[in-house]
Formats: sequence, C-alpha cells, structure tokens
Amino acid sequence: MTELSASSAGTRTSAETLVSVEDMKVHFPIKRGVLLDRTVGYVYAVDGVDLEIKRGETYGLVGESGCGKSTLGRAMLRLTEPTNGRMIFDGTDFSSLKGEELRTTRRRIQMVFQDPLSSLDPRQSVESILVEGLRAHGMDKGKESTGKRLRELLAAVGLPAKSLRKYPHEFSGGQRQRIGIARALAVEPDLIVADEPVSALDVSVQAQVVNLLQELQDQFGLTFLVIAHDLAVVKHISDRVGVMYLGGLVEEATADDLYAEPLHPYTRALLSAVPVPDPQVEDRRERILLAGDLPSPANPPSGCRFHTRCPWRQQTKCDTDRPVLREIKPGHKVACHWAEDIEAGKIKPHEVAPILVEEMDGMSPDIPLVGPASVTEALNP
Amino acid sequence: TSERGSDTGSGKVGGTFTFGAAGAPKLFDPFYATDGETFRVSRQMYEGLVGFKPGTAEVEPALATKWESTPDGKTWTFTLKEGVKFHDGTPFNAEATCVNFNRWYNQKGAAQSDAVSQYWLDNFGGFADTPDKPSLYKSCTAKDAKTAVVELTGATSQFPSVLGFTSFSISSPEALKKYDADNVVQAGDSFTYPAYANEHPTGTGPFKFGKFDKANNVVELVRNDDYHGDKAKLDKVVFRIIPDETARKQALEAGDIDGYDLPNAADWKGLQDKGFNVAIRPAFNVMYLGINQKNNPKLQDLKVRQAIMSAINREQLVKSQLPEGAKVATQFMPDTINGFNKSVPEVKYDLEKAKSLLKEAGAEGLTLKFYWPTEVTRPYMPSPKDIYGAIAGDLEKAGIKLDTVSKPWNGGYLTDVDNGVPDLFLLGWTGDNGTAQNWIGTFFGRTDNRFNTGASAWGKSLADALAAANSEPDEAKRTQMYSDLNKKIMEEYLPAIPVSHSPPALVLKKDIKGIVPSPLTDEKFGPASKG
Amino acid sequence: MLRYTIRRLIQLVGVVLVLSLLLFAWLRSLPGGPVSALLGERATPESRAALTKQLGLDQPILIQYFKFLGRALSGDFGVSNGVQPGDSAMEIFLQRFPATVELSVFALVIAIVFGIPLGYLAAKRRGTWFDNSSVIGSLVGVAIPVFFLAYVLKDVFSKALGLPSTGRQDAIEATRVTGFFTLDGILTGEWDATFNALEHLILPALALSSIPFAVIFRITRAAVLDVLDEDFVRTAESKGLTAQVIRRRHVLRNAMLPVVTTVGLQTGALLSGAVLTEKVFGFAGVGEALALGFERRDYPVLLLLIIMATIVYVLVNLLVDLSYALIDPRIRAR
Amino acid sequence: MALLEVRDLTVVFERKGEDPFRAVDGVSFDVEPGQTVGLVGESGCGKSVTSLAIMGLLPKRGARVTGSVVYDGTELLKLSDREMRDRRGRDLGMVFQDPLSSLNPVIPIGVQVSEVLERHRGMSRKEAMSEAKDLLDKVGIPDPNRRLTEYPHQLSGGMRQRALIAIALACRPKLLIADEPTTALDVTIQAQILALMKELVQDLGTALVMITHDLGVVAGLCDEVNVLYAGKVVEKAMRHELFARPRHPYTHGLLASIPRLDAPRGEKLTPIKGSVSDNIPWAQGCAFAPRCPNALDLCFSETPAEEDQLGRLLRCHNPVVPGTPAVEEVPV
Amino acid sequence: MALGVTKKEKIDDLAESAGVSLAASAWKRLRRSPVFLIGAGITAVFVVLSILSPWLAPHDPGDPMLITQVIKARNEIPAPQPGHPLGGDLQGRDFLSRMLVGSQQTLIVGVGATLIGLTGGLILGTLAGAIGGWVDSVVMRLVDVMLSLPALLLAFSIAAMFARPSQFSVIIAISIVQIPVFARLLRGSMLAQRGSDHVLAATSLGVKRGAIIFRHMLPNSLGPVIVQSTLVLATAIIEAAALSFLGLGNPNDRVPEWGQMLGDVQKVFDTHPHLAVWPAVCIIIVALGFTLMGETLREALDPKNRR
Ligand SMILES: Nc1ncnc2c1ncn2[C@@H]1O[C@H](COP(=O)(O)OP(=O)(O)OP(=O)(O)O)[C@@H](O)[C@H]1O
Ligand SMILES: Nc1ncnc2c1ncn2[C@@H]1O[C@H](COP(=O)(O)OP(=O)(O)OP(=O)(O)O)[C@@H](O)[C@H]1O
Ligand SMILES: [Mg+2]
Ligand SMILES: [Mg+2]
Repeated sequence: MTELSASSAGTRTSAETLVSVEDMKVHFPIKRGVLLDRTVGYVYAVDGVDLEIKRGETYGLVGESGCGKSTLGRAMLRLTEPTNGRMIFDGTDFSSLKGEELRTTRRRIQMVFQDPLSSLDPRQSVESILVEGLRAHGMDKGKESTGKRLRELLAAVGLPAKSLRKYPHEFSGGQRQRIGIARALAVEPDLIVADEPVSALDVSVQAQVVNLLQELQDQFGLTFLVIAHDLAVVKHISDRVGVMYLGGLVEEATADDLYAEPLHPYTRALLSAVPVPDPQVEDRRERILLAGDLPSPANPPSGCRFHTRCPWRQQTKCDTDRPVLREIKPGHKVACHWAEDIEAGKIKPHEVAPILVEEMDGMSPDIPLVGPASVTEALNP
Repeated sequence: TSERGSDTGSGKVGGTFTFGAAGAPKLFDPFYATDGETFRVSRQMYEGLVGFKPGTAEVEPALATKWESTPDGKTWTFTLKEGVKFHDGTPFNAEATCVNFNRWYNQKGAAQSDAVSQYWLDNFGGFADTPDKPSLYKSCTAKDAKTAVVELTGATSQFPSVLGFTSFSISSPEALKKYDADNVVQAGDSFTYPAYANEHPTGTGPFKFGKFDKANNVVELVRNDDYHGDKAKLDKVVFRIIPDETARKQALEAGDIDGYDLPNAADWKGLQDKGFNVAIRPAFNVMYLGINQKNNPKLQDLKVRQAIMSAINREQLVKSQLPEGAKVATQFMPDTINGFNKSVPEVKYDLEKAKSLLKEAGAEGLTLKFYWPTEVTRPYMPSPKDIYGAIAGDLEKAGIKLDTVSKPWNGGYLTDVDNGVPDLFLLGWTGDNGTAQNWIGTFFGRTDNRFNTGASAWGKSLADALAAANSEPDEAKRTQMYSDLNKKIMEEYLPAIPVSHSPPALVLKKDIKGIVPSPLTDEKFGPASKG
Repeated sequence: MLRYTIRRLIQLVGVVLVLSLLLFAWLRSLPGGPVSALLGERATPESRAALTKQLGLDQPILIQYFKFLGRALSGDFGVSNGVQPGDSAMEIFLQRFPATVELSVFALVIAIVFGIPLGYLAAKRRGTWFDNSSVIGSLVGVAIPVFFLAYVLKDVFSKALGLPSTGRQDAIEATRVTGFFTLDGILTGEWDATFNALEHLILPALALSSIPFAVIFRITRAAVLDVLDEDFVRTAESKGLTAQVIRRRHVLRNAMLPVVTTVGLQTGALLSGAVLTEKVFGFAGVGEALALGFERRDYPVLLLLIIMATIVYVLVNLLVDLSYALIDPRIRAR
Repeated sequence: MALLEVRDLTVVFERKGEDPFRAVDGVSFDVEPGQTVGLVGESGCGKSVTSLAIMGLLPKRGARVTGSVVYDGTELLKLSDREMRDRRGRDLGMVFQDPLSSLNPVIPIGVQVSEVLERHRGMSRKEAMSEAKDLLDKVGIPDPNRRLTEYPHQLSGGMRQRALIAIALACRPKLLIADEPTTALDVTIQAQILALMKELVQDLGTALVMITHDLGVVAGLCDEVNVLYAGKVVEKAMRHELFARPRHPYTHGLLASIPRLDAPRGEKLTPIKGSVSDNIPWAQGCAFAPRCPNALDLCFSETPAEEDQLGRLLRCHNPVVPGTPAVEEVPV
Repeated sequence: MALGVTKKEKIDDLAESAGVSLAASAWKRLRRSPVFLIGAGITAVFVVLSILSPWLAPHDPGDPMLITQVIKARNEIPAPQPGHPLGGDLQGRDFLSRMLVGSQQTLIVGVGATLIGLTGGLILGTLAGAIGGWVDSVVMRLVDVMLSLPALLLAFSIAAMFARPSQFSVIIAISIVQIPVFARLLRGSMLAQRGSDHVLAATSLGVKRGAIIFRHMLPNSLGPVIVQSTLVLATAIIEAAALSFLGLGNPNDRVPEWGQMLGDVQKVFDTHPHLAVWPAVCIIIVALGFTLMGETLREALDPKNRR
C-alpha cells in the first residue's frame, strides 16, 4: 500500500489538488515501566490514511467516535506530530517544514474547533483574539486598516461590530463558533480544517453555522476539511466524503454517490443507522444492525479492521489481508475485498455474533485513572 | 527561704528516692564523663581520695583520711582509709589507687580525645605517650597498703582538690580489667564506651549500680550493704529521665518523682507555695558580659570598657531577671573563694558617667557586635534572651549601637565566641572547686582567651601573674596574690564585665531529708532518707 | 501493581540518597555541630582543633559523606550529642518509634472515627447550620497552632478531666516487650500499664488529631457532596434501593477513595504535628527527639530521624496507594 | 385510564441570591399502557427535570414540585419517601444518558443488577445473581456470566447502556423512562440500543417515555410526541401528524433546520434565529417569541394557553398554517 | 404596539449579554456568601491594622519600660495599668504595643513567605508545564524529593539549617515548602492549557511559542495559584509560630511577630497564659480569615459549583 501511494504521488498532485495526505500514521505510545518508561504498545489512532482535497471543495470526514478523525486533522496541521507519512500542501511538503518556515506556513491552514468556548481564550477580547493571528504574520498594518479588516471579518461571520470589545463568555454558543471561524478567516487561509464545528451546538443553531460555512466558501473560495460524526451534516455540506473506521479510510466518494450506493459494508450499516426525522421513512427503512462495539484502537483486529463486525465477512482474506482503498467506480473508492460481489448481491449478509471488545489491561488511555498516581499527585488541592 | 537539709541522720530507713533527671547518663564511668547528669549518677556510686564538705567547696577527706605534700608542692602522700571494699568485693588500697592514677595517665587512642578525657586533659594535661603535651602527673607509688605517694611535675593550687572531682573517683582495678574499661572507640562523630562504662561501674560508694532500663528511661541504684561508712538509708535511688522541664515539674506535683534539679527561677515561689522544698545552692558561678578586644580597637581602651560597665544596670537586672538570692558580681568569683577581694568597690549603675567616659574615649556612636545564645539555659544565665534584652536596652541608652547576633549555643554560638567573632557576648562559669585558679585562671590564664586579652599589653602580665599564683605552694601567700589580682583585674584591666552570681536550686519533696545543696552540685544521696 | 510498587520503592531509595547527601552536606557545613556539643563551654581553641581533626571533620564533605554512608548502611548513624547524649541515633529511633506510632495511630483513629461520620452528615445536610458550623469548626481546627492546642489541653483539660498532663515519660514502669505501651500491657497481662498508657495517650492524641480530623472531615464532606451529585447515585435512587444501601454501598464506598489518599497524606501532618505535640507533653517519641534535636542541634539524630520520617511517609503513602486498588477496581489493572 | 397522568407539572428551582427558576412549567401528558411517548426539545428545556420529577428524584431542598403525577391511580407527588422508594425500580424504571457515570464504578455489574432484584423481588443474592445473568443475556451482553463480576470500566459504552437497561427492566416495571439513552453513543450503537428497547418494550408491554433531543429518534420510535421549549410543552401530537404538519413555529423551525440524510444535497437549511438562551425573561409571553418568525406583539405580553387545535395540543398565538412550508428567511 | 417594540429591543440587549463569565458569576456568588464576607472582613481589618500599627502602637515594642516590675524570682510581670492596658511582657515591654506591631510583622512573614514560594513555584511550574520533556521530568523529580518529606518537617529542617536564624530564615523555611505545591499546581493547569483548544488554535495561527506561554497559558493557569496563595498565607503564619516554638524562629524579638510571641512564651504558659492567648487568638482569627476567603474563593471558582 505504501509503495502504491508513493509511486502515484507525482501524478496525484495536480494543479487542482490543494492537499494530499500520504500514508499518514499517528501511533500514540502506551508507556509503562519499572524505572524508565518503556513503550509497551501503541494506540493506532491513525493508521495509514491517504487522501486528497481539491482546491475549493469541501471534504467531509465521518466515522464513529475514536476512529481517529480528530487525530488525522491535527496531524495534518502538525498539532500532533505524525508517526509516519506526509502532507503535501499546495506543492510543498508541509510535514518537513521547520521553525520559522513552519510558523509562517501555518497561516495558510487554519482550524475550527468543536467546543467554541474552550477554543477561545477566556481572557482575551474578541478584538485581541482576531488581531493575534494578524500580528503573528505581519498582517497588522496600522490601526486604521486593521480596524477595517476586523469589521469586515465580523460582518462576514454575521456578528455586530460592537462585539470587538466583548469577551467570549458574553456570547452564545453559535456566536462563539462564529468568532472561532472569524479567527481562522483572519489570516486568509487556503484550507480550513473544521473539527466537529457544529456538534456542540443546539440543533436549532447548527443550521446557522452550517449555512455560514457554505456562504464563506462561496465568498472566499476556501477549501474545507469538515470532520464530523453526524453523517447528515457531513453529507449536507461536503462535496466528497471519506468514511473512517479504526484509523483507516474505508470508503471515499462524492456525497450523493455515497448515500445513493454505499459500497463498504460499514458505510451501509452506518447510513442505515442514522435516524431520519420522518416517521414514514423510519417505518420503511431496513436497518443493518452491527453486532458488538468498535474494537480498541490499541489492539486493532488483523486484516480488515471491520471484519469482526461485518455481516458480509468471508472466510478468506477478511481476517488476514488488510484491504487497500481502491477506485471501483469513477471517484468512488472503497477498501473492501468483496465490494463488487456485495454490490452485485453475490454475497448475502449473515448473522454476526458480537465479539467481546477486550481492553488490553489498562492499556486504553480512555480509562481515566481516578485517584492520584502517587502521593505527590494527590497534593494538588 | 532556703532549707538546708542539715538534719542528717534523722529519718526513716528504706524506701525509694526517685529523682527527675533532665537527661540520661551518657555512661557510668566517671573518668570519661563530662556532663552533670552523668556525674550525678556516678557520684552516688563512687568516691575519690578527697571529697567536698557538704554544702561547701571546701576539701575534706574521703577515701584518703589525710594527705601532705613536700614544700615544693610536687610530692603528695595520701593515707588511705582501711577496710574499704569495692562493690565487687575486692579491697581498696594504695595499689588500687595507683592503678587508677596510672590508668588515667595511660589512656590511649580515642580515649585521649578532648571529648572523652576532658577532665584529665583540663587538669592534668597530657598522657604517658604524648611527650609534646606535658602532664602534671608524674607517678604513683604504693608505699604500703594504706599509703600512696603521688608525684607531680609542678605545683598547682588545684591539687589535691581536683581529686575531689567525680571524674577522679577510684574504680575497682579488677573490674576495670575485666570489663575492658579503657577500650574507647571512635565511631563516626562520636565515641563508644566499653562494658565497664555501660553496665559494670564498680566503685566504693554507698550505692551500687542496679540497672539502666532504657525502655522505661530509668536508672536504678541499690544500697551498698557493705559500705564502709554510714550505710545509706534508702533502699534504692531511681533516676527517671524527663527531658522537659515542665514535665519534671508536673511529675513532681503529681508525686511521680521526689525531686529534680534546676527548677526554673520563675517556678520557685509556686513550688514553695505548694509545699515543696526549694533547696537553694550557694551561688557558685558568675555570669559575665564578655568583651573581645580584637576586632574593635576602641575596646582596647579601658575607659570604653568601664563605660560599658557603668552603663549596665546590673542591680536592676539581678532583681528583675535572676532568681532570689542572686547578687551583683563585683569580681569574677563569688565571695566564698579564697582570694576574693572584699575591697573591690561595687561599680554602680551610672548612665551619665558611662556617657562621659565614652566621650572622653572618643567612642561616641560606638557600634558593637553583641552575641547572645539561644537554645540554652545555664545556672548562671537562666534566660539568655531576657538578660540580653535588659543589657541591650541599657547599652542603647548609653548611646552604644548594637549589631545583635544570636545563635544556638551548640549551633555556632560557642564556636564564634571561641573564634573571636563577637565584640560583646554573654557567658559565664560554674566553679569546679574552691580554688581561685579554677575561676580567673581559667578565664585569663592565657593570652589567646575568649577576651583576647593578648591584644592589650597587660594581657601577658596578667597571665604570668596567674601562673605564678597558681604554682605558689604556700596557701596564705597564694590567697593574697589572687586577691591582689582580682582588684587589678577589676580596676586596671577590666577584660570583661562580671554581672552576677545566681544561685541554682534543687527542688525536693518535703519528706526527703538529708540532702545538702552543694555549690558544686555535689549532692550525695547516701545520707538521704524519705519520710 | 507489582511493577508500580517496585518502581516506587526504587524512587524512594533515590530520594533517600539525595536527601541524605543534601542534609549531610549542609549540616556539616554549619558551625558548631559535634565538636561544640562534645566540648561545651569549657572548650579551648586547641581542644576544638584536636577534636575536629580526630573526628575527621576537616576532610572534604564528599569523603565524609561516603564514610557516613558506609556506616549508615550498617545502621550506624552516629551517636547523639544532644537528645540522649551517648546513645546511638539508631537506638534512639528504635526506642522512640513505637511511641510515635502509638500516638499517631491513636490520633488518626480519633480523626477518622469523628471526621468521616461528621463529614458525611455535613454533606447530607449541606447548607444547614450544622454544616456551616462544622465547616467553620474544621477550619478553626486547622488554624489553631497545634502546640497551642496541646498546651490548652494540657493545662486546662488535664485538670478538668483528671488525666495525666504529661505524656509517656511518667508512664508507670512495666515490662516492655514491643515498646508499644498499650500492647505490652495486654501481652504481659499488666492491665494497669495498658490503662495507664491509654490515659497518657488521650490528650496528646487529641491535640495531634486536630489537623487530620479537620482535613478528613472536609475531604469526606467534599467527596460525599461530589458523589451525591454523581449519576450513579441517581441510578441507585431510581432503583428504589433503601437509604442505607445507597449510603453504604454507593455513596460512602466511592467517597472513601479521596479520603483514603488523604489519610495517607495525613501521616505527614501527624509526623510534623508529633514534633510539636510530643514536645509539649514530653511524650518520649520520635517527635520529641526531633524537637530536642532541632533545639540542641543534634545532627546525627536529626539526620537519621528526618530520613526515617521520609521513609515512613513515603511507605505509608505507597501502602495507601496500593490499598486504593482494593476499593477502586479501575486502578487494579495497573 | 392512562397508566401515567402528568398534570400541570411545574418545577421551580430556588437558588440562593437569584430569582427562582422555572425549569418545568405546567407540563401535562398521559402515557397509556404499552405506549411510547416522546419528549423532545433542545438542551436545557426541562426534559430531564420532568423525568426526575416523575421519579421523585429531584433534590428535596431547592426544588419545588407542583401539579400532579398520577401513576396507576396513585398520586406519586404525595407519596412519602419510603413509599416512593418501594415503587421506584419496581413500577417505574429509568435509564439515564451517560452509561459510564450512571453505573457505580467500584461495584461489579452483577451486584448492580441483582441489588434491585433483592430489593423488590425479595430474592436471595444467589437467586438474584442467576436472574441477573439471564437479564444480561436478554439485553444482548455476550458472555453474561463473566460480565457479572466485571466492573463498568471494563465494558464498552454500548454494553454499559445495555446493563443499565437490564437494571431498569429487572423488575418488569410498567413504565420505563429513558432520558436520552443514546446521546452518548455512536450511531451504529444507537441503532442497536434503540432496536433493543423497542423489542423489550414490545415484549414486556412496558410503557415508555422517551426523552431525546433527536427528532430522528422520535420519528422512529414514539407514538405520541411532546415538544418542549423552555419548560413548556409547546406542541403535542401523534408522530405522523407532527412530522407531516408541524404547527408550532418552533417545531416547524427545528424540522427545517436539520439537515436530512435522505434529502438531496444542496437544499438550503432554514435555521431558527438567535439561540436557546434568548428566552423571554418575564413570566408573561411566549418564551419562543424572540426567535419566532411568526411572532405577534401579543406573543410578548401574553402567555399562549394550551389549546386543542385541529386535533392536537398547541401553545401558540400564531401557529404555522399547515401546508406553508416556507418559514420566512432569517438573516444569520 | 409601543410596548412590544421596547420589549423587543430589551430582548435583543439581553440576548447579547447572554452567558456569564466564570469570574463574574463567582463574584456574584461570593458577594452574597456570608462566609466569604467574614473572611474578607477579617483579612481587611488585619491588613489595615498591620499597616497602621506603627502609628497606633502607644509605645516602642522593644523598650523594656516596665522592667522594674519584672521580678523573675517571684514570677511577676507588669500587670495591666494605666497607659498599658494589657500590661507588660517578660522583659517589661508594653504588651499592647507588641501585639499591634506584631500584626505588621505577621503580615510581612505571611506575605513574604507566600511571595517567595509563589515565585519559586511559578518559575518551576512554568518551566515544567510550558517546556515539558526532560525539563519537566527534572523539575518534577526535584519536586517529588521535596514532597517526600512531610511539609512542616521540611520547614523545620530548613530552618534548622540556618546558622543564624532570623526573620529571613523563617520566611525562607516556610516558603521553600510551598514551592513544590505551587509548582505542581501550576504545572497541572499549564499542562491542561497546553492541550486546550485555544492554545492549539494559537499554535495553528502561527503565534510564537513565547507569546503562547505568556499570553495564553500562564494567565489562564493563575486562578488556582492565587487561591492557593491565600491559603498559604494562613499556613505561613501558623508555621512561623511552630518554628519559634521549636527555637527555630527569629530570635530577635524587639520588633515581634505573633507567632514568635506565641512560640517564645512556652515556659510561662501555665502561669501567664495571657501572654500566649492573645497572640494565639489573633493568629487563629487571621488564619481563619484568610482560609475562609481562600476556601470560598476556591469553591466559587470551581466550575463544578456553577449551577
Ligand atoms: N494524545 C493522545 N494520546 C493517546 N491516545 C490518544 C491521544 N489522542 C487521541 N488518542 C486516541 O486515539 C484514538 C482516536 O482519537 P480521535 O480523537 O482522533 O478520535 P475521533 O475520531 O476524533 O473521535 P471523537 O468523535 O470522539 O472526537 C482514540 O482511541 C483516542 O483515545
Ligand atoms: N438541581 C438543579 N438546580 C437548579 N437548576 C437546575 C437543576 N437541574 C436542572 N436545572 C436547570 O433546569 C433547566 C432544565 O434542565 P434539564 O436537565 O431538564 O434540561 P434537559 O432538557 O434535560 O437538557 P439536556 O438535553 O441538556 O439534558 C436547565 O436550565 C438547568 O440548568
Ligand atoms: Mg474528535
Ligand atoms: Mg437532560
């Protein structure tokens, strides 16, 4: 798989491709040890992801909690250092940049976070939040022009101009998210990575932000990577959608294609599981219920990561070979050994006995270690 | 209000006398002892050739019934008491006496340390194998069973009264040998002692060693039924170790102990009111304000030192800070010592005089580094902080500026005083015996002393004069020489300011009889009785 | 769990080594010390110099330290020159340690027996006068200097209650087996000795328990408040369980987690507090030895006792951490 | 007669130094035996407080509950603490939102299931344990024997929620209240849990009060739906009715602002303006008025009464006319 | 009609001020909390008193003006008398003046120790929390060593190490003990800040590292540290007393400090209890004041208590 992506790297980076991620891996070490910490295992949060985002498009990334969406996003921005792989951004290898060069290039890739409150420094006024980025990149050219720019930004995200002097806590959730978006916009980025931009918002407010994102894209020609677990939202705003399962992409297609004809068993199950606010649809729907839970990323299943829960699982290949993401139809890629056969109805789904998801003893970093690790820890009042 | 328990002999036989000790005895071999708690216990089990008359510092016969010296004061013949037996049943005689002398003189290795054989080093100088450090002791011969002849290398006023020190008590030669008495080993910062010193002290005294129960913090002595003199009336003497003074007081009040040493002066009245016998000892000490002439040349001016003396309201100090019976010191020794000079005038508090003296000396605005010790109380200095406060207040009134430093007694104070760091310091002395040499000789007998008298021209002559007086064998002459020196010290030299003599006390239950408070803290429990 | 224990033990050794070197170096660089203590006011410059040389105090600190370490490994930490002059420091520690253990355990028991139920009640009655006054009371408990409280107990309460006002020192003489006076009496059948020991323990233990009590009370209260807010308590209520079962099985068990840690940390307060309390009551334990050691600058004893205090403190907390696993299955895996 | 009749339920929180806060304001609804009733609304609208009030689980101090809750002929609000304890877990079961924090972390799952059996069905520990095993099996927990001795942290999120359902249904209550039972779960797991609940409720004939903010969940599960806004039921209808013809501007707005998976891409969403916190701060008037495109001046001064309009209950002065899909375009 | 319009405007305003900040809501709750008000009141009175004390004190606290009334032998000290309402102390100094001036010294010791501890903790905590990696490990090992000794015992030991005890040595001994506590506290919140979204946001904005640390991480980590400071102030005053009690305090008592006054009178506690009770009660009240303030502050700032 690695060879494949490496050899095709040159051809892929066409003019219209803004971002291309190649074999990105992020493995978080799990450390234990008597005296010195030894690494006893890894959380395979992102485990070999290739993807491309075209200039001006919105790429949506969906998947269940813990499948590595956020980690992938962060690794692309180098907020988490990837273990392996690289990201070519507009022709330059962003992954290998260092120091000042990295810092100045960061301007072009911005992020919007899930929790609008925690992503804003509570001690800074909206003005200084917005100016900070400008200043970091020498875009703060005099009081006058900066002031004008700030007002433009606020207008763009639909906030009143008098917001500048206020502090984040004085805004509602939706408004805060707008500030976060304005901050990202301030430095005139090319790419905005939005990690769950609406999932912390009230349902009635979600739509405001979703609409805003779409408007901004039209207005500024931005490229978006939208990460979300809500399929409906992703489908609504994305041109293309990638589905992640346990650290890897399992399917990638345009939004409509994906919904119309999901090829990967996981995608099928996922789509069928999303409730639709329409009783008639709900009453009609056939559900594909998956058995069991998402396996621990510290101990991923061999072969196809999904084989433990897959109703179409076959005796061969599934539990030994890891399927590669391959293009089955134009613009529609899927990582399944049997995708064609399933589509053609050659393989029928069968019952799957739920398999216990074993936590490797204490390995999962999800378990909060309640109580102090030592005397000294507990001294924190 | 002092009740001298002179009613010796009356009183019941039997019973246990429990004494509250401030600390555990370090060991039981008096020769290596250096501290009061150790001496107090040893004193009950041992006797020396000479002793002190109860309640005084005067020498009296003990194991030796009489002694005489050649006119040059170098050869001393002791006639020993007969029929005396050590606790282990072996006889005491001239030979045993000489074994003890030779044991002292022949200490080896770690035992020669200043921290181990301190009393020997102070009073007799070096050892047999330290030729560079001459010894006062030369030899001991057993002329016959009851006559021992001790030869010295020079005359000293202190002999034979030093033999009354508990350190120079006579031990059983047999036991010394059996329990490896001289085997002192240095271990790290300290010394460990042999079995003799820890478990088998063997003397001739009225009490025998019982046990040292470390778990209960109790030392127990039992009556020596074979004692050669008046047998002890008490069955047992128990020393209960109670380090905290208040705890000792409360233990006394609760009836757990029968007495303890050095009650806080502030408690005397209360204890008396509660019906205890506060036995006040004669004040056999002196507290002085030390002056070091080294660092500040102004201090080499007699007028400045006199000004300091006049500036201090010693009377007020004695009245407010010291226990009942304390007196202002006119010189560096109490009046019970031969050589005390009655004609030394008492210098009164006179602020104006102090100021004018300072003016004359051109020492107005003088700044002095004044040291006082923390973490200590001494019989002559019950509360250093308060005493310092009073003196400092007086000096400041006279226009002397003070740079005050306080350090823990063992945590730098003594070291600094010895190294001549301060200009003024508080210190004092408790006498070991009744010789003048033990007082002014100790203070000024050398020029590199704590007052650095060598800095003044008279320092050397004073030291020489003291040496001469000490080696004068004739008692009357010697006394006169010391008396003259005392006057000179106070009027012409004034190397330091003697402040006060204060009486320490001992508190006992009313029903304890026969204990005579001693200026040397040399209280013997042999004659005591309870009830 | 085992690995964790070993790790902590190795850390402890490191801490003790570093600590001992620091203490040793600093103590040695101070004026006074053994020489002053051994010679006292009768010292002369010569005797001082001679003794300094003889004790090897003129050698470089590091050499002195290694010598010290060599001896220390065989249990020889030197000889006291202030607390119990002449006794070896180790002897002093061994002799006094049971007393402090007895006192601390007693104090801790008082603190726990009163602190936990009161804390629970206060939390249950949050905001009532009972809660407010006990919270303020516990804050006062922390604000009272321990030794002042000890004096008040000693001088006022001992008379009122007819209890001995001195600790241990005037305990009656008895056969000593373990050094724990209360235990010894039971072992040897000398009941009066046990009774006497208990009498002597009460007031110092009360004084010593003030801070642990206040802390345990407040932690319990806070922990119970936290747990009462937890969803699983609501679940338990929704099951219709009886109040007792909820209190015992759901609330207290979870609330005990932070309390247990706190109890471990209170060893620190107990050890420090013992220095003050034992001094006031003349309770012949390690604390008093430390107090005397500080006063009299008895460095060999201080060195050993401080190291021992560290070891005890760290070990107790290690034990507490380990026992944590008994109540919290989430930690067991480690 | 309805199994549960909630009438005019009002919960007021008294907070020191602040004005009392009406979290639930005159909520009424009925639950027939075997029926599934939905309570939907956005965060903070009083869903959980309503359910806790029914269960008698609100704090004794600080919360004033008025109105009436009649369960099977008994007025629950008048029961003593002890009587209420006898009913909870036996007659009324409840499932909570966060399965991890809703289970006691230091007690084995088995005990947590069996204690409710011991309490209400007088079983011995042993009987209860074996019954617990069956229960775990029934809710689809694999290898139930082993899970009995395990602790919550050893289970995955879905398994935990299954265990909670097992606890709630252990005594076969006639009424189950589920407070957002799937919000903390992933879609695929949510589907499992919803299917499980549906199945169990049908098998046992249990009535279900389903609390959720997800209109999709309601659409698939409930017979009757109550839409809450700021503590009041603003609209109540059978589910087909409601989704087909939302009448309250709020319901209408909600449906219009949710992106739908089955809708073609590019369809514009029409959000509701403002945010939930933009409530009307005084007692009169409709709380939704500040955000409402249909608001009249009347809406700001007079609280709309609950009225039966066209076969459904509605609290609105100016409801959306059925068949007019267009909500006025709101500037963002 | 008009009514509706005005109400609508009002609502717009309200909507804009929706959400209340942590600090503001904390303050709102604090203002009404009687416990906080008591604590703050005590603290305020104490601070004002200690600042004004040199002018309030009727006499020089170091002048043994009543020395003639001190008679050790009979355990007599100056009784209350005209001009000296509380009498004199063991050295005949005016006790009221000493109590008054003592408040200032007490404040100095408390504030001094807290400031030094805070500064040390800030430096170590910032290093560990902001830089991380081996710096963090080294700093934390150091902190662990310091924490392996019970706090007060560490203070005693440090105080005992000063060859020349003084007010300074007391302050140092107390403050060093606090350094690890502050350091851990700060490190903890810094680490939390480091992973927080707004720091990530600043990083991805390309803000320089120093600016991130000092403009984002540090200011946002200070809250708990400041709360801790008020608590440490209380402990410092109490610990100073314990040090004096053990003879490790400032031996120069011409300008006294309460703890020193209390620690120094142990010998006469049973006969002149008032010499101990006055400073003790003052210490307790002041420590209580600071603690009440700190605890209520902490509780108010705890997000858990926002409801
Ligand atoms: N710093 C880290 N150290 C160790 N493990 C981590 C770290 N960050 C994330 N993980 C683990 O990596 C896996 C993927 O996490 P990630 O946050 O990327 O998931 P996600 O898809 O964004 O999920 P969610 O929808 O919950 O946000 C998870 O199992 C998580 O526990
Ligand atoms: N114990 C309480 N004291 C004071 N106010 C409370 C309490 N419990 C809830 N509230 C308030 O009551 C209101 C309704 O809360 P409730 O929990 O019922 O909302 P919800 O609809 O369940 O929301 P969510 O979807 O977030 O669970 C909220 O504003 C909440 O702050
Ligand atoms: Mg995420
Ligand atoms: Mg809720």
